[in-house]
Amino acid sequence: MYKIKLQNFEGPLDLLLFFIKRDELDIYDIPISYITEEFMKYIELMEKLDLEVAGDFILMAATLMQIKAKMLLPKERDEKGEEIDPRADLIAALLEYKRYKEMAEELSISESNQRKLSFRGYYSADNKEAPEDLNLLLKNVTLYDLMKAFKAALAERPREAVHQIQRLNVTIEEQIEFIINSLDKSNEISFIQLVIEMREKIRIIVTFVALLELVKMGRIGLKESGSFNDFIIYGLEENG
Amino acid sequence: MDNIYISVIESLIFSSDEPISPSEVIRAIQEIDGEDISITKEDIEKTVDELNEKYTAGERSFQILRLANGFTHATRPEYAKYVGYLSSVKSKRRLSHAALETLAIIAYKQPITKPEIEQIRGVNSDYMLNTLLEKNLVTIKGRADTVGRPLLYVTTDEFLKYFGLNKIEDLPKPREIDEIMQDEDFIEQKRKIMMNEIEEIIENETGEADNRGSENTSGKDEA
Amino acid sequence: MDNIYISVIESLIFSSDEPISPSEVIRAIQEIDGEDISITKEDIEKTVDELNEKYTAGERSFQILRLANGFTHATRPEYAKYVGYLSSVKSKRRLSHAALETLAIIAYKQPITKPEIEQIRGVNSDYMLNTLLEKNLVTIKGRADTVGRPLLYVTTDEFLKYFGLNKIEDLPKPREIDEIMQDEDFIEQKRKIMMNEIEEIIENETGEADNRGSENTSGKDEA
Repeated sequence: MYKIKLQNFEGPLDLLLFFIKRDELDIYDIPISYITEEFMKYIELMEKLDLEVAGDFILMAATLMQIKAKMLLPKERDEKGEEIDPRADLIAALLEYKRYKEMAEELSISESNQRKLSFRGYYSADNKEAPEDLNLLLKNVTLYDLMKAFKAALAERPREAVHQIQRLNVTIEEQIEFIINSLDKSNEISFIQLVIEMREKIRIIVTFVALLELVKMGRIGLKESGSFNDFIIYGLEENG
Repeated sequence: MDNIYISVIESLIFSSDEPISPSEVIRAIQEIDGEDISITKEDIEKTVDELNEKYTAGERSFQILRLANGFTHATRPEYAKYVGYLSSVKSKRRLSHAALETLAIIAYKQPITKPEIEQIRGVNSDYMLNTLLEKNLVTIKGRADTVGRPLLYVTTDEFLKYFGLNKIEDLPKPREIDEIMQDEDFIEQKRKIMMNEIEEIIENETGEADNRGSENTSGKDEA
Repeated sequence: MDNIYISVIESLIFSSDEPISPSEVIRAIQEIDGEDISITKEDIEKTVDELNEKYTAGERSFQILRLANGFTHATRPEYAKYVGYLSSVKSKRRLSHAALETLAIIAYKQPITKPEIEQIRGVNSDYMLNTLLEKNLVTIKGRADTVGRPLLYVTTDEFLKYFGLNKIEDLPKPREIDEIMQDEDFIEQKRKIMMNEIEEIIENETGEADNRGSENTSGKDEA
């Protein structure tokens, strides 16, 4: 048996390209019997060694033998009446594959070049002025302010007699969503504005609790408004 | 010391993962250019001063700081608000792992309630849900018919857009993920071992005792 | 734009741990100094050029690169061996040939499905896709409208950064089939591979712990 040095071929196309290059074959006029023979030797070797031959290789072996058989028959002709080379598809596949194999080399060169560069390694010493954070905001507005505003809101809401006791389907979660949606339209809203339309006390209370929840989560900030009895809620999203 | 090393020292400080000590700088230089390169800690100190002077003269926005454990570049304090803004934007933008996990659960299980999400994740998920709501990646769509009628969460159109999907059915199927994610490492390993064995056998058969012997075939050549 | 922003722009690029886009730079400035600050992408581009000129004049060991649709500071290649020594311990493996090949196909044909990749490579590519997904060099983006609606793969910003590209259009064009045809002996190809290997050998000798092992391109040539 003549010596072939086995490589880690990426697949059957890679193996075929290897034969073509090694034996200086014309890729456009592949001697199909010869290359099939080489290919089969490789596969037989693997089988002889009780090694599992990958399906991709078996498929290629079948394809090669099919082409080889077709080469012996009268050539088929296309619509224009021109002979169809049974190897055409294989050649096209080899060229296409080769094209990307070359690009892989280009990429490999870029990879080498890029590995010569280093990016900045240590960023922790950079001075960062924290953008207004929660603690900072709460300096301006105390819980007392919050309570005061809340009380005022209750006092100012349109008074309507509620005769019936009814169960209200209002949850903190819903009110969180309501607040967030209100903030979506305008990044700032005053508390009075937020609750002005609410008729039921319980809804305002739940909204208030939802506000506290959002403050706790750091999703909104509160700040003073012009009025003593109101305050401004604003979103802490990245661009408001 | 010749100041041919000024740029080398700068590049070492610039690219070091952590503040770099004078002795590490010296070691790197001597390792590359030879032990006989004479360079002292004082040389490094002086070079750093020189670099900082150049930075000041050239109005660079950064300088080299001396921290307890070495030298490092840092932007000057006067740019702190810009730097701070940038870092806060970035930290907010990155979908944290927890948020992503929550999002994945919602995407694949929608419509889903918070208790169900929390059962899967094993942790309270209020914050994550709110983050996702805020980013408009999920939204609330009605309520479940179960006790307490919890809210149902679904993904949004924004979610689809973000992930380049036309519709929610386009999400990669768990089966497809398995297919890609299967551990084929061992197959690859096996293939390499196999190739080596084949080669050995051939080489023995052809009776050629070349100097490669039992070494393997694969590009160790360059070592 | 007054060039009072030159230092601010420099500090933003310097402090960003990933390439920062011109629009991010503008937003940071406007967020801090007011929406009415008039500053365009062209201004940023010009400022970066100006900074790089200053770096060259001042013999800085680093420069600003245009990478992955943004700007980032990086050391000049001439300091590779020194900074390489520093990072040799954690030096990452190079990509295998199979990975590069798969990446090349995805990069040029994106968005592309797995069956299409496999058709070109002629082999099952699950493992490679998994590797590339894990390394964040490619990602999934939606599905093709073809039968079976297979997932579509695209390259990431990390891909651009890894290969030193600013945008995907910066990739060298693949040769036309005709050209490959005329180039029967693939001389050019061989030369490139060789150059690359020589560089690597040099790289290795200069102390980079390159444990790339079996996956390189060499060795395929010798029979």
